[in-house]
Amino acid sequence: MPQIFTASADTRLRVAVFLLGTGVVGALLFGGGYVNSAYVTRVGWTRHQPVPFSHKHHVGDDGIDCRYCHDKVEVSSEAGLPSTHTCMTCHSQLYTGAPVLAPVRQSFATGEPIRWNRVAKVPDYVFFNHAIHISRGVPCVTCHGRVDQMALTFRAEPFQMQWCLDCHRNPEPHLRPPEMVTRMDWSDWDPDAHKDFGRLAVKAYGIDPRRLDACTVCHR
Amino acid sequence: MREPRAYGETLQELYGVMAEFKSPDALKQAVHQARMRGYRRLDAFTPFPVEGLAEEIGFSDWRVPLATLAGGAFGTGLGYGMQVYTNLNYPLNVGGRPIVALSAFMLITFELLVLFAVVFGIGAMLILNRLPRLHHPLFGADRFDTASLDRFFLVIFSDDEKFDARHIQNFLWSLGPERVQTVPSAGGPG
Amino acid sequence: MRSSGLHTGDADWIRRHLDGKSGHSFWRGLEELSEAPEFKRLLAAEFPSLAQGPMDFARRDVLKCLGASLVLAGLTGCSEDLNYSVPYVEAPENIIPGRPKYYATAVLMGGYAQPILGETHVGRPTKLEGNPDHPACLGATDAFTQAAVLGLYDPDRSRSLRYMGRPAAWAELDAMLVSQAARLDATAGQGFCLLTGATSSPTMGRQLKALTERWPRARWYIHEPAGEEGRFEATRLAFGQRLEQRFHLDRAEVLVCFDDDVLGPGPKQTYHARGWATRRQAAQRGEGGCKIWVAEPTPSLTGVMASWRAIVAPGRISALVAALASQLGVPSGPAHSLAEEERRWIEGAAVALEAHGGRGLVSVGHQHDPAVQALGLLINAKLGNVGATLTFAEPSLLQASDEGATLPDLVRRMEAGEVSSLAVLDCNPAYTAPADLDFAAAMERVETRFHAGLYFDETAALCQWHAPLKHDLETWSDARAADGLATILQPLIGFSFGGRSQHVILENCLGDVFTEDRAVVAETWRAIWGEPFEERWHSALVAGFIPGSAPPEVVPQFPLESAPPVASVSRAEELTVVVRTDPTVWDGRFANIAWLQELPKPLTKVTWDNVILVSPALAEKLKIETGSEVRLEASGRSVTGPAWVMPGQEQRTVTVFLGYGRTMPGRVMEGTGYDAYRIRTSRETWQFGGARLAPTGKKWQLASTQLHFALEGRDMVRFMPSEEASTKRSGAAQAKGKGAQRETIYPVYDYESPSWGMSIDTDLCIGCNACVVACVAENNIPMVGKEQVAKGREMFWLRVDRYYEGPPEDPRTVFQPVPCMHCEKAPCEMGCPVNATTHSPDGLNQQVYNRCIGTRTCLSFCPYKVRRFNWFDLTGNDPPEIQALRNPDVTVRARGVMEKCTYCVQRIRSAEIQAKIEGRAVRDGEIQTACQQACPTSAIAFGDVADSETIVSRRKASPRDYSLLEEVNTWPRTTYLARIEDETPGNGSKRG
Amino acid sequence: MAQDVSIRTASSRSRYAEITQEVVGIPLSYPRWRNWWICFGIALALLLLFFVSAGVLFWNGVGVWGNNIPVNWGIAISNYVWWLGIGHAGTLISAMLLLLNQPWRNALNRFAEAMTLFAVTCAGLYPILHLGRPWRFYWMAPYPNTMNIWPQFRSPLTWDFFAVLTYLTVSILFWYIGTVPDLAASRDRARARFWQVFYGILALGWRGSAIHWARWRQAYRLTAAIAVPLVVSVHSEISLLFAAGPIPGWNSTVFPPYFVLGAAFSGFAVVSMIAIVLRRAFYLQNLVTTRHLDLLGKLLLATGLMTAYGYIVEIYAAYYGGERYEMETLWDRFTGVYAFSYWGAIACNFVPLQLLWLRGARTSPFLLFVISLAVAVGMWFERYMLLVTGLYKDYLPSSWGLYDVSIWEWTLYAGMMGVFFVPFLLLIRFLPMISAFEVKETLYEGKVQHSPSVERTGAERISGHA
Repeated sequence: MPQIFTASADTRLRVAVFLLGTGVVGALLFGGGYVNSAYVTRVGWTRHQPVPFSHKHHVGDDGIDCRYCHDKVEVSSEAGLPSTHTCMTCHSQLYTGAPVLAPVRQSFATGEPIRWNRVAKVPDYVFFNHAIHISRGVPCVTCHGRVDQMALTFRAEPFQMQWCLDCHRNPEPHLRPPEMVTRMDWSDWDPDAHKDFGRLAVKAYGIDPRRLDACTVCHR
Repeated sequence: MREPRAYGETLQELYGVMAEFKSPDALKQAVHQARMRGYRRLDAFTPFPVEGLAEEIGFSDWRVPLATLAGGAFGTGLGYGMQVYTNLNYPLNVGGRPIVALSAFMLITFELLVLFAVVFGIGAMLILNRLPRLHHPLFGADRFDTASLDRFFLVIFSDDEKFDARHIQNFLWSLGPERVQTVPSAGGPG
Repeated sequence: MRSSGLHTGDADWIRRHLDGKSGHSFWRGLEELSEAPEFKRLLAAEFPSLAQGPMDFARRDVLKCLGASLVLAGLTGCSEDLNYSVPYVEAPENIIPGRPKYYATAVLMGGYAQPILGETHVGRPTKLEGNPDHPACLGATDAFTQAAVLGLYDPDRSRSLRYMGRPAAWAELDAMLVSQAARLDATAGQGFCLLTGATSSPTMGRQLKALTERWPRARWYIHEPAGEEGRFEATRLAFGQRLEQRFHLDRAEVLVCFDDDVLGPGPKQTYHARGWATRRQAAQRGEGGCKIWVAEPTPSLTGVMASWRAIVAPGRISALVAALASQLGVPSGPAHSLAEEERRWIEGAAVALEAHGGRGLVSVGHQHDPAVQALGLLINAKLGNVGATLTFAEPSLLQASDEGATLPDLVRRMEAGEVSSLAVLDCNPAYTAPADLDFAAAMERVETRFHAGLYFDETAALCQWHAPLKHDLETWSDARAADGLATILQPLIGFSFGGRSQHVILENCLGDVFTEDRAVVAETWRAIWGEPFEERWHSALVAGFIPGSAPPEVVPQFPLESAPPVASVSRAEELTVVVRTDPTVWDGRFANIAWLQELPKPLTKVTWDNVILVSPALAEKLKIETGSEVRLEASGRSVTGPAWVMPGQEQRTVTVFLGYGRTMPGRVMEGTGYDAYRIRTSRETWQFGGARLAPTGKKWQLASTQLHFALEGRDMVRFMPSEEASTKRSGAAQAKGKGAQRETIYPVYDYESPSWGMSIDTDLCIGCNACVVACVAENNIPMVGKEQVAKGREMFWLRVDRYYEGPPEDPRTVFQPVPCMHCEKAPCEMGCPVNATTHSPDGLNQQVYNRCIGTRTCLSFCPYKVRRFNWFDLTGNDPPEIQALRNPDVTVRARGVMEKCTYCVQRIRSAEIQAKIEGRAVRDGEIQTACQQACPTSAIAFGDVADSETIVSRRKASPRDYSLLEEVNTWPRTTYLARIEDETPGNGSKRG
Repeated sequence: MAQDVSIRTASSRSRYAEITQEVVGIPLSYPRWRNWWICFGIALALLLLFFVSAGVLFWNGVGVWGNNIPVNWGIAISNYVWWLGIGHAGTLISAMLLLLNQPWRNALNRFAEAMTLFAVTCAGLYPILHLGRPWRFYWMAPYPNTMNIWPQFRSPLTWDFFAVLTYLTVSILFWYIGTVPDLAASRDRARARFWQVFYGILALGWRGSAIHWARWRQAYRLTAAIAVPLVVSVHSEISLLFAAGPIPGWNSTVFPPYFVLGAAFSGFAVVSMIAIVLRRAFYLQNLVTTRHLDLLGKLLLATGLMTAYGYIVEIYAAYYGGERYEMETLWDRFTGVYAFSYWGAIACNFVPLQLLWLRGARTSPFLLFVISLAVAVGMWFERYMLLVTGLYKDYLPSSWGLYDVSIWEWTLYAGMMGVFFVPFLLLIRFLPMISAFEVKETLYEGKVQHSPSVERTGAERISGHA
């Protein structure tokens, strides 16, 4: 009786099985990588803005403190975006004719607010409070990155739950002197040298990591 | 036990010599005889499992049961380990139950034990049997399709050190088969 | 998961706006339309509710709020569709995005001010709390006040001025009013009539005085369908003086109520409940007694709390009062024969009252013959209660231009054609007028008909002119609270839905069209205070009331020795009908407020309908059951509605409730209940005999949130004799007792302080529902509608269970508020496969909506069934107004997730954060749950149970403390205090 | 036609061949086209109904069902238990009886196992369908994720998730390797190229080598040995879905065995029904003999009586425990709103069952079929009763409420029948539905006296039809 399958059939079958296997594994790996990719987390992606505002210029070069514009950050859950009025305090004097600032002047004139595209945002079921983080000495740079080096602002960290938890479970290394929270460059801060600071800060503030990863700390 | 290489250098090269029998008992008898004659590289083919036949051929292999055991052990470890790990990884107070709740974890541990035991066991069976194997010299052999119907075959492989096609054919004829034939390595056309 | 409503809401809002459309059309999205006025007018005629008047409010202001709220939206996280944020153009001084601001003001109820503290988020009021500094409420509220904020945002509210039903410009109205004013000046106001609801506003008083002085022949009428005019009649009868009676329940150790629901719903409920609770708590401590004696035909909240409730026909009240009077030596004409039960009750009450001279109080329902009420006053005088538990003062409510100025008189004059111009202000006679007055027909005879109100309602439909009124929370005004103290109302909202305030409308009628409400109100008080004005004005706004502004107390003389003899009217054969205001929609003014429509009535637990109460005996006789449609006839008029078999109802008494069956279009009120006004006459407003009841054979589908009322002999609600209750048990002993009940094979988690818990005192709960609405308002709880409620899918996180015990003719009724128990051994947590509900280190049973996949195992395993499930998408289609109302600190739940009471965790966390920033621990009482804060009787205590010094811990140490379903061993953190059984002398049966 | 010839010669040759022809001949030259298409058409219609119902459900939310509070689980869950219970019989028959060396099982095990596969599939679909957010069902699986949060392994639902998954996998493997030799037979009988390749690939190149047989037998028996405790564990865990809660009427230690026995009971009933139908449809009287029916009847009776015992123990336990809520729930089952389901269960499960004491009833296909049908219905009632009476009246009278099954729940249930029958029909159409080689084995070992084919054999009949 003749063979049903040619001699090569087995090879083909094996190849097929192999490809299938690799396909599945590959898909899993890809999925895993995808959710952590910058494409999803938006880390490092700048967004188009009505005014090409440069933190690099304002913070890095001019050395304006974050709180000059984000003035509610110490008292409110919201850092707050500066009002057009705030912009105009300087720009009624500086670059008064600059075309890039036209939207600001127009907003000031018409009362139409400027519509900024959001860079840093967490999902709506997450309740983040700036005031408490600032008062405990979690520096701006921890979440927002080196904005003083960002010509156009982009998200510096993946705002994922695990990323939040890392800090909430082990706050010590992330704490800094509260009066210096707006400082951008901490390269001179040697974690080992400042071990005690973190430990003492946690003790002084009565920060209890065991309570910090309870669900309702962020989800309400 | 390994079978000879399926594909020889030349078409003429033999895979083995095959005898066809009408009943399982005749086949058993034949196998017995062949073993007595000192043939070691042989195998029998039947439409259904025949008690003791494999033993006649000299089969004693406990790797499948061992694989099953291994699978069970693996599953147990994986199941329990996973549950302990995840609960320590994010310890949550669930209804005042302990973080590592031994009794509660047992059920999933058992399920995974079963799962992996079975998967390993059957996996081992297929691998050791070199399955799947779609193309095989025997499939080319005449009337071999009845091996799944009602005929019982004995094959002495060409890589038996005492292999001599002519002698073997004579010997096999002496066992009162329906017919005897040589099986070429490359099988039939196609 | 969807963002807290305001974000999405404001999202479309601002998006539309920034598409370059004009500001005033946000709310309804008219921006698709050409700006051409005639086109607008045309379209508005098609959809009147869409119409907007000319620019109602400064666009800039709105943008401020908007911008800010979007910033807030953004950083508390926002939904995917809101991907941008909009800052202020010019940041206002005092608004901090992300932090609520509180303003002291008041909302009005039956003319009285309900003092509140309004929580606003960047210009959007989201929650009303009682004003903690106000003596009348001490921070508590009733259900109506809690729901008032929804009234503000009601999408069905009238937003546009209309002439002949079509949108018009304010200028047109102004022109009309000015010319009319001129005409009236000529005739000294001949033929001009003004009709308003009851009001206690000093400003209103001043304006009306001005009006009557300028136009002596104009007349001002008051029509308050649910007003308690009878009480004033009584005082006039007793002392020839129209006086306000003020009950001081905090001093009344014995309270004898003759068909008078002092604790029941109404403008003074909070005030009375507060007082009673103070007394009751003192009694719990063993300081004096607190007993209530009630004789009433139909169950009331006061009756539920009574130590001894006698069920008597309405007609018997007069006889009983007379009997009590003679018992106490007050001459009261011929004695009436009493039934045995009645006699025992009277004797018991008499003994108790005499024993507590000056510490007792006798009150007679306002719906009874003034003579009878007067007799009640005499009894109080005799017992020396006057000046102690009962005081008198000049009425807070203004009085119409003269005695005869009642609605019937107005209608008569209208029919006689004596009224040429009628202005109806915040009053809806077309719906609420007694059935014997054909108001609609009378209106035909009036040339100029002008109506101003919150809605384009039944009356508006009869008028040529309709002007939208501002809501109490949008306007400047003033009013007096239950204790007479005046409050200045200020706008909570940073923008306006359009319309004008009553005061402005009045000024307009007087021909001044360029005024605005703040000025009018300020003028009043400047006149009263003189200079320096601004300081007092400011402090008054901050405090939320004006100290010492209450009308002076009056110590009346008692001219008459005995009240005029009162005949007991009781027709043996036919039924007596008693008319009651509805406990949730009142006289109908709240009919379009979903929170109140879906709110279960305290005693029937019915939602979305009013019912006709019949006694079990009568039901049996007429072969009717709960839900059968019945036809009630009296003096040629009839109403048809669903019967409700009411345990504890007097056999031959039938109770109907006002406020339903409205004909005005309103998407909430549509097709609910029957209209009881149609059987009410101007002579017998509150009760009348000679009624006949017959089943029509039809059935009504009623949606009740509680299908089983019997305690079934289970011990959910426990009772404890007063002597046991008062025995002090040491906290330690208590704890040991607990340990004994608490058995577990698991290692016990020890919860460090703070660790939250709640204690609910069933002995104080009067079932008023304030907590339930407060919970709804605080936690963005969606309403589901009648059908879903009938299916058992209501969403209330907190429910007030109501149980009966004993014979249906005369059962004992008990209330039990049931929130989540936050069990330490929670079965629900064990059941959840995805860790969506777990226990927090501070003892909360946490529900994480965004983790929940909706297996509903938690609910199956919950012995208390306090969890609620989003069967559909209940929030997605809410109009922008409703989204703007939402609390931004609470997630709006999506379809298919479980939700439940969180102990208001958002309040806990923000308080903790505040305390941390200030570097201190959270103080006891600093965190109040919404239900606790609203409760007028302080029945709910919340706090740190790990600290034995907190109020809640001390409550839990009481011998009355018990856990619901102890035997299930779930270790609840919400525990209850048993109700105290008073031993009532002369009454065989013990009563809670 | 060629294959007729081959069959004729085969059948004239030996009994072995005959058996193979009878079994393999069915998929190779299908005898019952019209009937099959009718059944398949109906099944497809039902399947469509399933997709419609599921669509409506996903579009609107669980609210389209009658579920409410307190009865927040409806027949979705009781059907889940019911289907899974049915599934267990397949495994039990083939695995347990194999271990017990009951060769007569060989005529039944193949389609019994197939039945298991699809019943379990139906069961597995229900928990997902009933979720509030079904698109998130995978959160039940432990996988590394950016939320750093895992499933909750103390929950009976998580146990079920793993149990059903394992059970499905094991059943598939067990069924498949049990089928391979017959697939090889089909391959060798097939003449059309397509079918040769089709069966060829499925058969994995099985050649019947003695060595292969030896290893195959090791694996097969081991799997069987493990499958039996698996069945027990799976349905015990299902029972814990109820018993783990503190709800009166659920929280009972008798539940696990009670559920397992009930499962076997309903399962055997369904197996008998299928057996009877198939032997009638394909003239397999001499493979599925009256003796098989007799034995199935006995099994049914036995498991039925054990289930009945469970009922009694439940009553006893409630009263012995004397816990008031338990007793009230029990009493409510007898007399309450849903008493119909309790008495329905009793009536359908145990009354007709008593007929099985008589051999006549056991061997009469018609009677056995009717009784089995009754049992299947009765067990549905039982699941429904256990679920609803537990929920609708628990502790607090204030939260009591009734539950009415909505139309969409019924349509979904009907649709599930489609989900079950479509693949099942395809299977009996295209794969050997009886384990021919095992029948031959037993024939050879002479363990079972095979009914000598009277007049014409099934094979000849079949060929006659082809």
